[in-house]
Amino acid sequence: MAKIKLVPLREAVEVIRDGDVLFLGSLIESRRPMAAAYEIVRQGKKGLILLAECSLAEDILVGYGCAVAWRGCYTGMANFGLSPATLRKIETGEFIADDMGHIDIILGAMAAMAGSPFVATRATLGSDVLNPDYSRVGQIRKLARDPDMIPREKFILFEDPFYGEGQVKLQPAMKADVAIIHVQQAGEEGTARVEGPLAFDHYFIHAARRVILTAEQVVPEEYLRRDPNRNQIPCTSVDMVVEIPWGGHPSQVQGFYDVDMAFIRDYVKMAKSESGFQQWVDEWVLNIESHDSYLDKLGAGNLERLRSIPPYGYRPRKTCAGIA
Amino acid sequence: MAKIKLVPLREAVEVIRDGDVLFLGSLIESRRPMAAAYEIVRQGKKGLILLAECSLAEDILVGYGCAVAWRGCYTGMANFGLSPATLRKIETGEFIADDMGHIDIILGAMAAMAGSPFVATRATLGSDVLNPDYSRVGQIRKLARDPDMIPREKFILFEDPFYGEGQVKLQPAMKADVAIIHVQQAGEEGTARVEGPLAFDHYFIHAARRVILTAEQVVPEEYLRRDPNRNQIPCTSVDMVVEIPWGGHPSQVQGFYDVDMAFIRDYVKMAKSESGFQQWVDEWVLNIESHDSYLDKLGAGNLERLRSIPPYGYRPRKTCAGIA
Amino acid sequence: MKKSKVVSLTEAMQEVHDGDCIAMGAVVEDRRPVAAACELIRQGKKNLIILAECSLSEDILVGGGCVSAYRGTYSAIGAFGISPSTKRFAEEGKIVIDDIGHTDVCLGALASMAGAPFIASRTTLGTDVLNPAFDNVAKIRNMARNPETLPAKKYVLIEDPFYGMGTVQLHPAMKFDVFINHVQYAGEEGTVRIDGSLVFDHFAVHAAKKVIITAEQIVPEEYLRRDPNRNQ
Amino acid sequence: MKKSKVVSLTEAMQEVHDGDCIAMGAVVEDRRPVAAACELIRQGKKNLIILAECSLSEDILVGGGCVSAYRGTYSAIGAFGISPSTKRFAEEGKIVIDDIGHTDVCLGALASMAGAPFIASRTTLGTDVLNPAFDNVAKIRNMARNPETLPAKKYVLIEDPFYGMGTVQLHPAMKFDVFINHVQYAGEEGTVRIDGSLVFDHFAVHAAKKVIITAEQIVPEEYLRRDPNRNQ
Repeated sequence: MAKIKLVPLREAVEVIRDGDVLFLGSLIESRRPMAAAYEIVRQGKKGLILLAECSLAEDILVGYGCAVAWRGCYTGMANFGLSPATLRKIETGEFIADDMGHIDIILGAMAAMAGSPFVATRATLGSDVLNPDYSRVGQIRKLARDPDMIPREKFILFEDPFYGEGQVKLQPAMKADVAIIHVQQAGEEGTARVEGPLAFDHYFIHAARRVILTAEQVVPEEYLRRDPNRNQIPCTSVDMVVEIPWGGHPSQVQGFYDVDMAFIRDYVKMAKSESGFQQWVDEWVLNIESHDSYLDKLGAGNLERLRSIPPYGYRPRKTCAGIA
Repeated sequence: MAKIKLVPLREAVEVIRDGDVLFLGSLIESRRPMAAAYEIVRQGKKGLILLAECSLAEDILVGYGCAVAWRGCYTGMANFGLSPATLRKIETGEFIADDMGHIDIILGAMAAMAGSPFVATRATLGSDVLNPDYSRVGQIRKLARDPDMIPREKFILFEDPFYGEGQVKLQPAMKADVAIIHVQQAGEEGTARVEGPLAFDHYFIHAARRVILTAEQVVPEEYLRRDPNRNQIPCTSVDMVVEIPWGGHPSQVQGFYDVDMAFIRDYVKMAKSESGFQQWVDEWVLNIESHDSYLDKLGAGNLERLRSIPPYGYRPRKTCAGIA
Repeated sequence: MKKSKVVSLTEAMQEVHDGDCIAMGAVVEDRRPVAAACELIRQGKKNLIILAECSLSEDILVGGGCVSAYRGTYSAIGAFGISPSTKRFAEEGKIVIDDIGHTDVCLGALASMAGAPFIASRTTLGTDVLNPAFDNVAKIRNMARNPETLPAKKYVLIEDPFYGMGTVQLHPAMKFDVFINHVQYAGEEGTVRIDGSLVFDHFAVHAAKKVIITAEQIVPEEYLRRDPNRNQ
Repeated sequence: MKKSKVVSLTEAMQEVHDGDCIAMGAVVEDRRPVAAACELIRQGKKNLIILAECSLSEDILVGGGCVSAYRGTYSAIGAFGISPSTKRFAEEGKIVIDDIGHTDVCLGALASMAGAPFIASRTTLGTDVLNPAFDNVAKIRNMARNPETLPAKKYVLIEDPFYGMGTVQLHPAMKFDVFINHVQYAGEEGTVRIDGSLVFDHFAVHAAKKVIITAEQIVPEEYLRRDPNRNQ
């Protein structure tokens, strides 16, 4: 029987437990679950271990002290520079970073999706990813609520028995307690339609014990199922669906709205210092009563200026005469 | 309650009575109800009065003697030249032509759609359309099964009482006993989706007592009604729906197939003489057992070479390397 | 050459002159050019003659004191009842009203689109639309900046010469100085894509001297033209 | 520079060499490259090694005498029963068969797509897939034109060093010399739009040295690229 999975944001975020391994969907400043990240801050989660990248959404969790560690490969915010809070907290030793190769994340998620404990690769051989001095797996494993979500070894070298590739690296599966993915459209049972790059989302939904979707629009399941070739997330892998328009702001959500450049620039400037971050998080997260208040503070007119137009799916900054 | 209007072609064409005023949908060699025209020939209809134009589909009815008269404004087949059988039969006096302005057809159909007996215009003033020597309305009225489908006068001149336009022409409504329209998709209750030019079809469906749709595909009504802005023909105006793939061949049906140039060229050549026409009609209409036999005779491979491709909706004759 | 027709709302409404005969697109509380109505009030327009209907966006104009007359067929706002300002102004004698039939509007716009000065029907025969006591056309015509936008007579009765329908009414074409239409998508050259009911908009755009489109989004013309069957 | 990759079916099938390891796209009787299979028979290919499955299009190849071995997981044609030629040839000892699990095919193609030589799982542990008596990999490897396309071993068992899953099986990547895939739409540069189930095609196209697409329609690349989320 069909199961309606719609819940309010608060309820969805409440399933995250301190010490969970958490994956936040998509990349950098595209389709990020920002409203969910704000709610994690408001609920004061602690001890989270982040996966994959430490960019816009993750940096806020790091800055507020919700996250203690991270396993992944990117701590930047594209042309806005390095993730400011992450940089600070790594430097002060408050935050543990276990660097992996980009391909390791993908292979790890793929293995987890396939139910494999590991997969073999030669991709990072010869790089510092294999330097035992930089491995933090043992440390992070101890911080995890469920240590078995973190592999016992960062990698193992092994002789390829099948194709004579010589020494290969066994890359362990990358598992998450909770994955939160922000999508354009989700059905009430969890089928989702993503527009634009999928990033690793279609792997991580199968690599996480619990999957929460936050969606710009909740649309009838039946509508999405009419055209299955446009859907990427099957309802069978989804536990909760939260409808939250502009829930990806200030990131871009293709077909809905563009990056809020000014907002991110302001965040990056503020988050460079502890006091600046605190001021920012007070203003934009803690003292915000509801998502409606967040949107009102941004202003409906300002939001409309971010609205995507067809056929681009984004907001052209320079275009034919008259399109402002 | 929903009424299923699907019937076989034979049954649909049987509702046409000798002496009926008949409108065949769309224009020249685009989306013509060719299979229906062939069936009219096979059923040996007599005394039909044609409306609007006398092109590809109509010329066959004229050539075989199904039609005795025509009221409209175009007797050509675009770059294939004048409609060959029509030309012959007008010259021999076997076929009566009542020439109107192009705008008169549109205004006449529009008035009929609106339930108006006439509409005013200055569009053909000063042209030979008003020459009483060329009016055949009286004659045609006598030929019609129901004389009241043909106006008592071709036009009336009248002083505009509203806007001071001076003398205007009262253009009578153009009514049909039966309209047959070939469309891309129709639902089982008669809602239809036309792609490409509508020509006058959206007027004439309201100007005819009986409307027959022949459709490339019968699709679920429910599917068409999900997106009403793409539909042009409401089921409430439709009496019968016939599914007949390639039912517009050799004309073009946008999104399905292109004009069969060779076929039309051959028809035009043959139909220039009475004996040639008879030979053609024997080969392609009378001695054809079924629509399947017609398609088999054309050959599946040949038909595929006419198939439209996206995004054009037609078959580009010259295009990027490799598209044959 | 391709020309961008995109302007600000202020600029667009400056094209409306005091005393113009205007109509507003769509119907009742669906796809109405309300922002345009508000801008007309801000610009202090006077003596506008409203054609077709007097519903949500028109009633705001009436209440704003921009309107001196109305020729049309409907002066309510759906489930919300009679258009309140219109009712008040009518009762106080501040606007002149010339009631016509719903069909008069449709047929009038249809005729206008076709360039026909009038079209015949029997639909309002026997109704008070034909009552000379209620005929305010001449009065309104005198108020118009361009009197020739309005017909010299409300209607004419003649015998149908073609189909023996007996006495028919000649409905004059309904013309507009300005037609303001609110749509979902417009290209920078003015191609429009409407979602949902068209109402009379596809007739009315051909019945006006000036057509002003207000759009939710301006999108590339080229995008709209890729799929002409979706445009109107 | 953009390059049109459109060729005739004859030309395309000339790229398949005797002794190649090939796989055919989609599954069972859905979207199968049957015209390609018929052309391979006409060209008299010999000793092909079929990977993945031996269903409708593969069975025709087997019956046509083009196939000497098969490594895969399914040799039937849905509701039509066991693939008839494959059954006959297997019983007569004319083809060598190496049975693997369904998951072996999926995981093998996934590993191959990722450039990984193998991937671990426990899914076929305890089945006859691991029975050395049925292991024909070495035999088939010797028949291949490119033996290195096939793994040196069918599988290896080791202890999971990361998550304490105990003994796991290492599944070798599944590689193809040629992958032939039939699709609804292809652009002239090879972008493909599939409607309906993808099966493993989106893995397999990255697992083959050569990929040949047969398409119902060739459409402009530019058209497909307008809507990348519909392409695979």
